[in-house]
Amino acid sequence: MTKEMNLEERFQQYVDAENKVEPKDWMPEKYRKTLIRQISQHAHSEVVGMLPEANWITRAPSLRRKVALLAKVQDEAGHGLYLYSAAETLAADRMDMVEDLLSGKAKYSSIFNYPTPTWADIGAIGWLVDGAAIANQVMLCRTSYGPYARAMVKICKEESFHQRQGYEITMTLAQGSPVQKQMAQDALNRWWWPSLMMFGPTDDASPNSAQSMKWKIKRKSNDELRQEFIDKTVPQAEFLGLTIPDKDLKWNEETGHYEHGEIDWEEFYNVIKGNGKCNKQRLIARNKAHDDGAWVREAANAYAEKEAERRKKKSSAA
Amino acid sequence: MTKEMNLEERFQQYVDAENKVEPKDWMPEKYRKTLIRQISQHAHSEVVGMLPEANWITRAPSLRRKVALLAKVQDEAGHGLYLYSAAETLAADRMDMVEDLLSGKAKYSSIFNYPTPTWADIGAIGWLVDGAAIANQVMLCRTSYGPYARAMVKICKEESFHQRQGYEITMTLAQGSPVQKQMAQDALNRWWWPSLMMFGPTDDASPNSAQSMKWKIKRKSNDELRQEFIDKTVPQAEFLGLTIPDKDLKWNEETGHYEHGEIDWEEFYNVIKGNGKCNKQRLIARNKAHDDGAWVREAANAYAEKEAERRKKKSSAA
Amino acid sequence: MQNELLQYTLRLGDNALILGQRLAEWCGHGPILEQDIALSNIALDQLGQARMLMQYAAELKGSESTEDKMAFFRDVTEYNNLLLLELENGDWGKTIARQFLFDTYNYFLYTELLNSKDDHIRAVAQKAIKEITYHAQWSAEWVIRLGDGTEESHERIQNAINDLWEWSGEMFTMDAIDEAMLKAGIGADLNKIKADWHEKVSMILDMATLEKPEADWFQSGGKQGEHTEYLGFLLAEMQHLPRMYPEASW
Amino acid sequence: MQNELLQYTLRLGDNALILGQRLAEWCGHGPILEQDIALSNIALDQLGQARMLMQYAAELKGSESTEDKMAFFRDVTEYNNLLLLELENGDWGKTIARQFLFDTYNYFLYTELLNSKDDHIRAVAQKAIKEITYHAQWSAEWVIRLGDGTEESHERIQNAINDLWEWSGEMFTMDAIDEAMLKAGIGADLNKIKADWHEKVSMILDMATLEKPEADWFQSGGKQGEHTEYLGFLLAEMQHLPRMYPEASW
Repeated sequence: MTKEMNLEERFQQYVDAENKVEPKDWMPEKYRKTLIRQISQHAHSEVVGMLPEANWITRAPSLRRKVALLAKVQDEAGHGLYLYSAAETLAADRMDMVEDLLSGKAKYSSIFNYPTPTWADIGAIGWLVDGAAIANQVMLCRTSYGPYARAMVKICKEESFHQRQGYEITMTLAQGSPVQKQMAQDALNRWWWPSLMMFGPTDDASPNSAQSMKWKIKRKSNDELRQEFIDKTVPQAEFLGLTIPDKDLKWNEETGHYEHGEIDWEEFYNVIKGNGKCNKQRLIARNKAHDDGAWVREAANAYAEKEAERRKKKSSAA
Repeated sequence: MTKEMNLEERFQQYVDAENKVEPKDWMPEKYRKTLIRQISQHAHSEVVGMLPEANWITRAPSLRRKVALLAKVQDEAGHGLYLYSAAETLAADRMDMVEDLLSGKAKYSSIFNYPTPTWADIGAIGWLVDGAAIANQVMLCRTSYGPYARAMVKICKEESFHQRQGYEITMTLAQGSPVQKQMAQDALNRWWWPSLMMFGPTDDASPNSAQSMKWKIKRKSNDELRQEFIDKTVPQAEFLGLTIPDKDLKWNEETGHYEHGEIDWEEFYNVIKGNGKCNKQRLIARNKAHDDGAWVREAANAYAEKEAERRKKKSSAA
Repeated sequence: MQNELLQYTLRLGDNALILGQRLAEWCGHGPILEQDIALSNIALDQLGQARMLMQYAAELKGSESTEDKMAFFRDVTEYNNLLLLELENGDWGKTIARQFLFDTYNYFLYTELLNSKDDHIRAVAQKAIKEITYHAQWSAEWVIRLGDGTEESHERIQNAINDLWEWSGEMFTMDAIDEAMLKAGIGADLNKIKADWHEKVSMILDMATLEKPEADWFQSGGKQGEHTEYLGFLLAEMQHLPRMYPEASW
Repeated sequence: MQNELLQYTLRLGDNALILGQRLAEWCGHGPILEQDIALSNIALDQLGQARMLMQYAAELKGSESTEDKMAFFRDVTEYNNLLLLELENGDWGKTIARQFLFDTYNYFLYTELLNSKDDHIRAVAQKAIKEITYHAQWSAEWVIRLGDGTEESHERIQNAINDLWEWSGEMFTMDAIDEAMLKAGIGADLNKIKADWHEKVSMILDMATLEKPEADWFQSGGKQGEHTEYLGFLLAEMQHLPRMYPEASW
């Protein structure tokens, strides 16, 4: 029994006892690797996730909506920052993580590869996409790694506010003119299935989620979370007089759950492979921002060094 | 009496007799220089003059207007081509002329340094700016230099069609809703004085126009042409129920002309000096088109050479 | 049937209108004056065809619709143009690559429509086929000129063809409306056209020393009103004036 | 007097709205995530001030006007923002240069407005002065960081300051409305502000190792509704939805 195994066992008991793992604690290398992958992917999703909603800030239909949407997208940038910092506590380097995103090596949540062609999509994203994200992330607030859990507590609070905003936009449209209601229905038609796909493949097809469950990084299975989301969201749609685009959707009295149709997993894997309408467009935009900003970052570093120089001289002269 | 003077005298008699000077005829170097400056400046004006009107092609308020405006701006590009070719018959090189425009060395008609912030400006430009241009250019159809005269005959025909289109747009607005009529009046307020400036400084302040008159490059003085334009245009405005923005405008029964207020020559020289709202914007746009197109021009030349190579090989092999 | 004919007509009209609008953006900004003029010509032809088709669509729709009501008062989800045509112009290479992929398609499509059983569509085809033939020739020549020009132009046109390839498949997608129109002898058989198109495109790409890309997936949805994020901005600009003063005549 | 107060309020409101709209275009596209957030903060402050001022303008106008009727249903010639603020963002240097020139002005302007005899304007000033003070500090720091950063950043920020200089003069132009508002103790004395502004700008440019440009002419007309060609495209995008469905509530 190598010392390594012994440590791993003690680590497992530590985690089983619902203790928080902190940056300077010992952790299995695979635990650290899994967390860096998950946290950086989550950070990338927040940053790329800004783009489909930022698409409507300049065209928001009222000043109130423009301010609320800009504030929301700014929050997402903030979430990205929290998460990159959390990953850095695991000795991940932010520039490397950003390079991996820009080169296409690192993944981000493929929901953001769908376009937002109408204002109603902003309502649908808040209501459905943030809704699914919250369902996925609430458990992360109790994840075993301390910095990630603390970041998630802040993020979840803001996400639920965003989610209410999205639902409120959809409600305003659904209770507005026939054209507005049609716009809301059309957005629901386009965002319903992709939101269900956000919970990932069915349990039987999710290889590494078992290990994450063991390490209490993940607390519930994909299908469980998805079912919770459906049960919560269908009544919300009915309340607005909107129809869920699933002919197999049926309330099951005994199970106390909605039965739903089969997810088109071919589309799911196709978008993950890079074939969504906006995969290329998103990375082009992030690469352009990065490249156009290179001279700014270099200037900021150069200036900081000069300032440090000047301070050293001043203090040594004093 | 040098041979040179003798030739110049015979040239003057030739021109006085209303004969056309052709590319291969002898001509005084100053005559050639004056013509190259004037024709290239005219060509540059046509090309830069595309931009203020092209500004509205994508926002034209009906498909008919969009097609008409696009066709008009395309005509102006064609005028530019005619004129560059006419200048080339005087051994001017097109690339040099274009470089001079792009570097700011060569001038173009400063009326195009005014912005077109509203659709009514498109009416005003057709009606007033093309109107003033025609008044200036009609005589050029009888200018002594053959290629320039022939180019101008074609250009004047198209310009008068453009002018009618512009007036018709203004009429539609003037006879439309109160908002549309106000839009037309507002455009008239902004374009009236700059159009009068298109005729150039008053006669007493126009140094080189005397020589041009002698060489029958120019047939009437600036003030004569301006007065003709005012006498023709004021009734057109009144017919539309629009007010000319000149409190000193008064019909003089004896002279049979309209008296008009003093032109703000400070603004005239200020815009010529480069201080109009769009001077920089216009040159930036033309330079961008030129720079972005460099690789295209290089490719076209490279391909043409390869084709010539292939044809030579084929013919020598035959 | 009337509604399918209206949708089919709008698809043809929206292709011409949206492409005409994109090409018109080049006016005054072309790489060489001669090509500024040439591209404006193609834009004028497309807009001319768009007007005829929008007039017919307005007729089919009735309720005093007009060509301008069709063009200026439909929202993103009611537009039916191919996604390929609403994409941004990019550089001259991207614009030429799109022209080539679409013009070649349009040539085979309108050749079929010459025999359409619908008088209006046939008339439009008869009027437009000469223009469309010239467009296909012009863009093929430019693809060859850029492909076999300089190293830089070869790279740019190859990248452009590669980037646009995933957007070309939609041209050949037959949906219920296409099937109905084909059955009625009004519309064209896009599968037949697909074969002709691939043959012509391969030939030209060879002459241009360019590779023909492979794609395992093609984007679609434009014909059914499901668009990219680009169309909304194009319409906001194009429709602004009539939307501001809907009662005004221009 | 009521009309002059309405115009004066709209000038302040349009400055905040148009600048807020331009800054919001950066959201998701900034050079570094931290600055994406910082610039969004400044945009949010500007838009917040715009809402208060548009609400007051709507009150002054009466006839059930609202902040959104003000913002989404005025055309180019009815907008009164400084031309400096409707210009395109350009690169980060151009955006920072504009912020610096305007924030410094806005700081001195709103410091004066703290003593405005109009309750609403004074209230807006009291609410905004903290934000505006921070903006002026933030942009001055960035001008120094870029001026004294690398050779490239020095050149870019110098070019940006040079290009924008001719557009800065309008900030200090007093017309009949400014005079009336000054006389009434409601508006600010732009000549006094001009002196303070030049002093502060010279100081910061020195610290940034940058030259202060000379200009023999300054552009103007925005305050009087005579705009550049940029504002029309900005409004077409910003106003599209409400113009499409004017009766709808959002």
